Amino acid sequence: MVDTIEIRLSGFGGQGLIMASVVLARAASMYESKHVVQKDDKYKREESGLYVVQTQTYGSGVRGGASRAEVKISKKSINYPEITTPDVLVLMSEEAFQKYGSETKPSTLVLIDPDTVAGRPEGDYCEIPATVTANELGNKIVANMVMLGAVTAMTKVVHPDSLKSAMKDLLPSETLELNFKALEEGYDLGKSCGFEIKTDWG
Amino acid sequence: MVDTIEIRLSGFGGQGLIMASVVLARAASMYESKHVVQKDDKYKREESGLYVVQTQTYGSGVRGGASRAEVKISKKSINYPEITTPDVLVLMSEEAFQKYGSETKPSTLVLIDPDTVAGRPEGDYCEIPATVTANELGNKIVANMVMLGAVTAMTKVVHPDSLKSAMKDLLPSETLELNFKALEEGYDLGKSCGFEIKTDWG
Amino acid sequence: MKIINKDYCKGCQICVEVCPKKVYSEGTEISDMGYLVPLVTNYDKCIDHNQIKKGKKPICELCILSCPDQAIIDDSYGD
Amino acid sequence: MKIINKDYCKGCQICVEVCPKKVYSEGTEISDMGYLVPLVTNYDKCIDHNQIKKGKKPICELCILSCPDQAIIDDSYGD
Amino acid sequence: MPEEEVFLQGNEAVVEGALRAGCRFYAGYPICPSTGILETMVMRLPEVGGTVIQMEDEISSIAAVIGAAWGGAKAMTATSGPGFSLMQENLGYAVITETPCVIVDAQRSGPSTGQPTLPSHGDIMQARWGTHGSHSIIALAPSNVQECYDLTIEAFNLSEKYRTPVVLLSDGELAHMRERIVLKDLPIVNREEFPKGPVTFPLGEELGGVSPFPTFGRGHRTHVTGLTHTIVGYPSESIEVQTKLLTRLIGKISDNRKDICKYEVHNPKAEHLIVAYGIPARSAMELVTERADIGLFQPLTIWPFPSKAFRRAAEGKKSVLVVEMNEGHIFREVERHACRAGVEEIELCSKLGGGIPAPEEMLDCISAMEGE
Amino acid sequence: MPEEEVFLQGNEAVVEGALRAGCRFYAGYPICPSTGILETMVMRLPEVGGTVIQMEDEISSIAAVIGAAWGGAKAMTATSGPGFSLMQENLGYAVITETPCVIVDAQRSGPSTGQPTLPSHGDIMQARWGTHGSHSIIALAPSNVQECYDLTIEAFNLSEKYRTPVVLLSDGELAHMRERIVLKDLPIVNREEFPKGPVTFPLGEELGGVSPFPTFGRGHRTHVTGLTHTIVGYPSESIEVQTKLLTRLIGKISDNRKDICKYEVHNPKAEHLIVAYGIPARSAMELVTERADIGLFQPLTIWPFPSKAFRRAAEGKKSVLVVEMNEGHIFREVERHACRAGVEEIELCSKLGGGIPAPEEMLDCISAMEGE
Amino acid sequence: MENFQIYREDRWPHMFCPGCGIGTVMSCFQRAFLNKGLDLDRTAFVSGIGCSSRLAGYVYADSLHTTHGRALAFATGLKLAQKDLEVVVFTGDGDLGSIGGNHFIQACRRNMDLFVVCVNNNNYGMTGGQVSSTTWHDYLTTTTPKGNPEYPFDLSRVAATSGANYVARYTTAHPKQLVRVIEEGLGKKGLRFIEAWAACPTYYGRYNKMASPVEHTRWLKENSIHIEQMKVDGKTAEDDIDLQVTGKVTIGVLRDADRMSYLEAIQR
Amino acid sequence: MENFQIYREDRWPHMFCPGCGIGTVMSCFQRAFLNKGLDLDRTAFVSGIGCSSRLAGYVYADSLHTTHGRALAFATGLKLAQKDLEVVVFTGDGDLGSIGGNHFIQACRRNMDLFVVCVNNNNYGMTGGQVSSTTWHDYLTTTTPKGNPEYPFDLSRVAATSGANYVARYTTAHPKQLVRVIEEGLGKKGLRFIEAWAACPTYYGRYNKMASPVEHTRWLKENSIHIEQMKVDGKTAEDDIDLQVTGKVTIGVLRDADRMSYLEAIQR
Ligand SMILES: Cc1ncc(C[n+]2csc(CCOP(=O)(O)OP(=O)(O)O)c2C)c(N)n1
Ligand SMILES: Cc1ncc(C[n+]2csc(CCOP(=O)(O)OP(=O)(O)O)c2C)c(N)n1
Ligand code: SF4
Ligand code: SF4
Ligand code: SF4
Ligand code: SF4
Ligand code: SF4
Ligand code: SF4
Ligand SMILES: [Mg+2]
Ligand SMILES: [Mg+2]
Repeated sequence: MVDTIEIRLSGFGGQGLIMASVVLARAASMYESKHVVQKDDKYKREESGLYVVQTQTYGSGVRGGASRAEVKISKKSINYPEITTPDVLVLMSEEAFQKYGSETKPSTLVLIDPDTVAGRPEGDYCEIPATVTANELGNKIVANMVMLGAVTAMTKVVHPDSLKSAMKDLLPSETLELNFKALEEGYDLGKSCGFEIKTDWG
Repeated sequence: MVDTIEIRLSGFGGQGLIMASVVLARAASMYESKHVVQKDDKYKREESGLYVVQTQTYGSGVRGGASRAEVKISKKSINYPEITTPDVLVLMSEEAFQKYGSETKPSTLVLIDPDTVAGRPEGDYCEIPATVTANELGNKIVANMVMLGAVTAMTKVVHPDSLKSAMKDLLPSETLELNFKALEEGYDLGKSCGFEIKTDWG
Repeated sequence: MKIINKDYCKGCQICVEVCPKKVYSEGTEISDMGYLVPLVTNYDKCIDHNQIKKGKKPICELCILSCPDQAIIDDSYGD
Repeated sequence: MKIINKDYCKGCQICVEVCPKKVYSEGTEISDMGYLVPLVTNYDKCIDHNQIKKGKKPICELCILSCPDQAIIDDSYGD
Repeated sequence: MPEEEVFLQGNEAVVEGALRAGCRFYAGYPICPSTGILETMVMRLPEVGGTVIQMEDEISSIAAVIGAAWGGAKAMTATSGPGFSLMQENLGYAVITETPCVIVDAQRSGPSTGQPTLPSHGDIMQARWGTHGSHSIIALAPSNVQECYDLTIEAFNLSEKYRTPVVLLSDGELAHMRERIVLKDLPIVNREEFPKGPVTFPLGEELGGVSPFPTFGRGHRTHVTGLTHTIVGYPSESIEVQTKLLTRLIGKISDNRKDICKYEVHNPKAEHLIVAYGIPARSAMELVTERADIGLFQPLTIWPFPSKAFRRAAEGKKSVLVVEMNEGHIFREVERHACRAGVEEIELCSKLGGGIPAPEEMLDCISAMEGE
Repeated sequence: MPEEEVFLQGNEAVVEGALRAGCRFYAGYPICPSTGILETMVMRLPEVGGTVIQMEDEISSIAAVIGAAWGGAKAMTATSGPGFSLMQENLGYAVITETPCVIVDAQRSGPSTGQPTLPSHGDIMQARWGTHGSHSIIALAPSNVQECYDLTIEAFNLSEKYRTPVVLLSDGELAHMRERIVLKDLPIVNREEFPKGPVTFPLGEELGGVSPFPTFGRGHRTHVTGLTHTIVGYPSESIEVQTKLLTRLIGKISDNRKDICKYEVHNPKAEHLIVAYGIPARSAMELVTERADIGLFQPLTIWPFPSKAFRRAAEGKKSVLVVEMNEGHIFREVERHACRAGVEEIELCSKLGGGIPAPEEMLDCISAMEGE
Repeated sequence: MENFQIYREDRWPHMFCPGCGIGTVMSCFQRAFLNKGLDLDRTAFVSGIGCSSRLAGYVYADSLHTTHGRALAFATGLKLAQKDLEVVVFTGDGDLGSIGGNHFIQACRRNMDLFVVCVNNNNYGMTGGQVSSTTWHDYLTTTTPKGNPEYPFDLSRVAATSGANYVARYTTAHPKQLVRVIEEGLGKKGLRFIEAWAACPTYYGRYNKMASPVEHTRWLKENSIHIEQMKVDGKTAEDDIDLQVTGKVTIGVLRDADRMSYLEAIQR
Repeated sequence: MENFQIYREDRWPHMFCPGCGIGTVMSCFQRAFLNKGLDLDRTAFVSGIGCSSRLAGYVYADSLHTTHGRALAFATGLKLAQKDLEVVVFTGDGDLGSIGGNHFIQACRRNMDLFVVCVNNNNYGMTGGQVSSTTWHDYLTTTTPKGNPEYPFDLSRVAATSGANYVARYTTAHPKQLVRVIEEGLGKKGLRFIEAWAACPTYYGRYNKMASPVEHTRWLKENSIHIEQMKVDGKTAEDDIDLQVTGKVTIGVLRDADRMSYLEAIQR
């Protein structure tokens, strides 16, 4: 049982990992029971909400290069915003694997898209064929949501309905159906993987 | 006997007072016996030279407005460069008189061009008809040198030959004769005035 | 009458130059500001003077428009 | 032969577009960088190929000049 | 306005703060990591009747903002390092003409082009001293997305109250970080209009050195100039006028420190005191919540530095550690005040290069200090 | 070159110093009171085979200077307050690209347009902190015409030795003041050329962080960029590379304080110590020559501040008085160092507005301090 | 007609040198402004830095005397914040054409609704007569003691090429024409650019053998040629890029277009 | 012919997006440079900031990647310090035509001996697709979500009006013509300006219905018209100030003059 969960999504630009992280963060932040806002007494309602910080790295100029997004979710107020070694690590490109593949701890849940990553980490990991699944659903663009579904299944960090609410806020409505489908497929893939992390709110 | 003499020339732009001050300063600095340079041991030769600082005020943009130039000459190294109450005050415009006429001490030698200044100071002063004299010599532009001659006669702060050397450095050669003439006329006017300041080198 | 304000005129002589009727002349006296202020010597030749006399609008005004110091006025305007 | 360097090509398909002889086709395989690299399918139609064959200088080169990634070379040049 | 809970990036929170504060004009030029403010403004400002223009550079952006302020608008621009450097001349113009406006500097890793996408706090001293000539300035530094919102409103309020440009010092991390915040219904200071008619009575003699604002187009017939000017606004070359003007301009900020300076103190009784602002203050909080012997002084107002409050907080401390994402900007202020307050150990924990100091790094600094 | 005795204005002395130091390129834009440097350069530089260009503004002036430096010339520009503000972005570029060049700021009374013809020292902190991002800089402040000459040569020498921009902080009084000086035959540091061939070995690993200079057009095939770059000059987005680069760039200045810092101490045993630079140091000298109980610490190198030397000079003093023609720029440095040196009374004697503090005013400050 | 209907007589005599052409531009502007019947309370004046930019401070109206070269940028913000205010910019060849060149062409490109009067005296008067972007080739200034190696801008053509709606040029030797084009321009939308060549006898005149205001004014007259006359002579406007082909500067209305102005575009 | 005769292959693949027109300009420039037989050791490359300005860093020669908008000013200093060095400037429409507009027109006015290649992709690629001074009227960018209210510069005409000796414009859909004018320009003195319209499919393309490199390149081809053709159609170059009359951008050699260059002038 952890009271803070740190999730890193990495791959290349165009895979929509930043969007996935925003969906997740927004879901956790806005749609999970009571909400909290940091660092202000009047607004501190610790009851049962979640604290969330979402960050990302940009490369300058170069499109299609490495892309990384991070979400930190906690029952406690989050101060230091960066992730050191993630609890969940999603790898969607070989470059990401080379860069972040070893920045793990024994308990880190590693999710790999087997079709876009050649290498494999030393410890345990779980293969989520996100790109292939997305392709089968009709557009590889939704691989990000497949991954997100898998992450949710394995961590229960948010309820899938929260994710869907967040998606409704963020994605063009005509793409929602496909994205929901991808999420669900991912959820199933994640469940079938066997690994999990238990948060104290999940 | 003073060991430092402070001279202020004031009038309006175009009268050449800055040039007069530069001629005087250059003469004192470069053509009076041994020379000294400030603040550097290797070059400190106190023997018998003079220290000189020349400063001036600029108005921004406006031409023909008030003009002021100052020369400080001393046997001692000059630190503070500004003049507070001058030992010699030359007034060549009414505006200058209004502005600086009262910034004197009892010993201040005040030289007034009677044709360009209407007012008169409370204490002693000496009228030097510089503009008229210059006009008579052929060009009112040399009124500045008439004044300079007068100042030199009354203070002996530099030898007239030093002034001439400086003028050779600074003025177009075709104007030298006229300027020398003006200087000499001024010298005579100054002598006839009766006032004087004795410097300990003069 | 064209009047030159001695407190404003800087003696540039542009009025003397531009007037097609030579209404102004160089002047002789130095003003308090130290400038040679022109004189209005031929006002009766002034085009606008004659216009106004005829009850018509001024049509020349070259001197007034050209004077850089707003120093020239014609006090018969607006009569 | 025109050769597309898979390490440089970013699959923009401009070569496919510009070649007047349709020497290139869209390609099928994704490179390591993740791009769809075109195939050289009609090299014998290539204008410059025929020029060089005739011992003449290349005159087309549209593909080489257009490729934004310096990914196309013709290894028969300079023979 | 009703409060609202939202999930935003720092850049977006700045925009929402600005809108609530009454900002109705924005001029800017794209530059990482501040670009999001421009791009969000372009969508949001017209919705409330405001005007946005992308200018040809940063010099003209701040110029347009100052122009708009004289046109009566609450106005703002945002930029990052290189653009902030270009704004310095006109920032000084805003100071001497007492033009209320807000400038956001989302700091990136410099000097020069540096690393456009990485955060740093290398512009802290520049915000205070970047323009030429003696002057004062107000600068605020948020440490989270909520403060991006809160302090933007505060920046507008202070700029109106003191008729002065206010700088908000955010950074590349805050700019893009997303957090959940409340769009609070905070008090808004509105511009006080100069009494009807031409500007005749002394400027700046009212309200402790701050005069009401003679908005253009309302018959005040004000002359505004970056030259030294008298109390009716005319240029002057008198030393006396300049001395008076500068004394008032500097005084209206420094004499009102008490009103202007916001800061937070945590674990006031701890023997070690960390001084940190912006993101590093968050890392420090991580320590402070765990260790009773470590306290935190977090200035939200960076300039003027809350010196009195800090001296109070520093008194009796065994050590003071300044944690900064630069080579020691606020450290210099802290050192002189801490020393005057009697503290003997005053050290800098500096993170150069676009990273964020982790709590562990701060601990290392404390250990190093203790080990000395 | 033979020595020569001449009677010059401060601006002219700067030009003569530059020529003797080997300056062969000058780009500038007119602005009071620095204009005389441009106007003198236009006459003098072509006589020695150099090139002068009046650019379209100050941004392009410093840019051209940096470009010329890469073309192999010793190069310089001069400006005053508003122009110096505009140069800040490219000043930072010179810092990160390690371009030797000299920038003269003949300070006038600001902020903004202020009083263009009056002197002040309002740009002291700007010289240090005016550009964005963490960095270091060297700045020198002459107090008389001889020093205008001497320190201009020193500025070129330091810029070549440390491959860094050096700022000469003159002012409106010095610019136009005439004094007799000696055009001394001082040692000149010439640029060390990078070994023949392409830039392959680490930049800046030689000579304590300073690498020889790979002049353009000589086959080095160097890539020079204002982006954070690796030791061979290629852009890098790595935090580690940035940390290393900044540590070296800042270190090459601050670690060489001993070599870089020039200062003078007068009446070292006096119980009161005045700290002054530029023109006020002359006023202070007036007191020092008359009163044995008053000493003077005059930094000729303003940045880096000669902190060690100052702490030595300050130890055991009853009081330290900083005299400045601004609101207290160097005062902040002095306060922290004097306090650390154990001095209890540290006060500022500030002259705002374009005047020069008279010796009597300094005495008043001392009396006020004693009276407290 | 009173002389001080739009100027601050309490600041008279003004700071300009004897015979300075800026003063003539002032007279002409006042006349046009009054003819047009505009309201001083609803007009704001913006300027940069330079002798000519000091003009704004003499108008008895709201005026913003800003930083060197940036007047158009300040004016843009002011106009956009108060869209029904008439905004007039006074500037000089140095302010507008040298340091401010970019704001100049961008404002023209945007066709920003501003009325711009540039006093072009072919040098920097304020700082003592240095070369400017409009100094004639081979002419003398304090920074071109051997003659200007550069060629001047034709500011009006730059404005036209950049997109300004209305562009006209005359000299202070053509005061009535100046009044006319100022009046005409004040009635239009978008960017209206009036280039007024003027004497700076103190510097440009003194260094180039026209030291007296009268000589300088004569030079202006003799060295200008009306655009219609050029057509008669068979020259096109392009010829005067470097004032070499005709040796004279073209005067007249050089562009009078009706492109959508910036305000129109954002208010569609 | 080898592809990497002037470029740093150790930095390949370069940073530009798939289908980015900058890459095509690179190819064309290399070809022209080699045709001309210039010496890399005696050529220096200067650029500002932007995707297109990154080009300088890929040339295996001395290169100065400077600050945003200032490339021409840096290049001016470099050229004057080493007068026999060939100095080539790479820049973008934002770098040159927006923030750098003043240095652009001044360098043209001076006819400074520089060879300038501007990659005009009609927007700011580097910062994510904002409006630039060359974005077409009513086109979409991240900062003109309702269409650009402003009108674009015709950079080449601005260069010509300002005084540049040689001015030519083509698009990346005209690679061979680009090679030809680059080669031609490299052989001349004074300021030579090559404007190369290029695709930025990632932003300008994506926002304006030409998201693929191929579509964007087609757009370039379809929206350009040769200056000779314009004459045939009876249009003058002036018509394309706002791309409204012709609806297309003029390509071809727009000016080929032989005015004294800056170096010639100061070395007289
Ligand atoms: C940033 C900056 N650079 C330089 C100056 C100095 N300066 C003041 S006015 C001026 C030139 C003005 O020329 P112009 O606009 O032609 O006006 P004029 O005086 O000729 O009427 C210059 C360079 C300044 N004030 N600010
Ligand atoms: C002073 C400054 N302002 C803004 C920026 C941010 N910036 C970097 S590149 C760029 C635009 C570049 O546009 P362009 O020259 O057209 O190049 P492109 O990326 O389109 O090729 C901007 C605004 C900067 N680096 N410096
Ligand atoms: S034009 Fe005006 S200022 Fe000039 S002389 Fe005539 S009245 Fe005097
Ligand atoms: S109105 Fe005309 S005619 Fe009359 S004085 Fe003036 S210029 Fe001469
Ligand atoms: S043009 Fe070049 S990069 Fe594009 S698909 Fe063809 S080979 Fe690949
Ligand atoms: S050279 Fe021409 S014909 Fe041959 S492949 Fe390339 S584009 Fe096609
Ligand atoms: S210096 Fe020239 S522009 Fe300035 S006021 Fe004098 S004449 Fe006019
Ligand atoms: S963002 Fe545009 S200009 Fe930049 S590399 Fe990508 S396609 Fe090219
Ligand atoms: Mg001018
Ligand atoms: Mg572009």
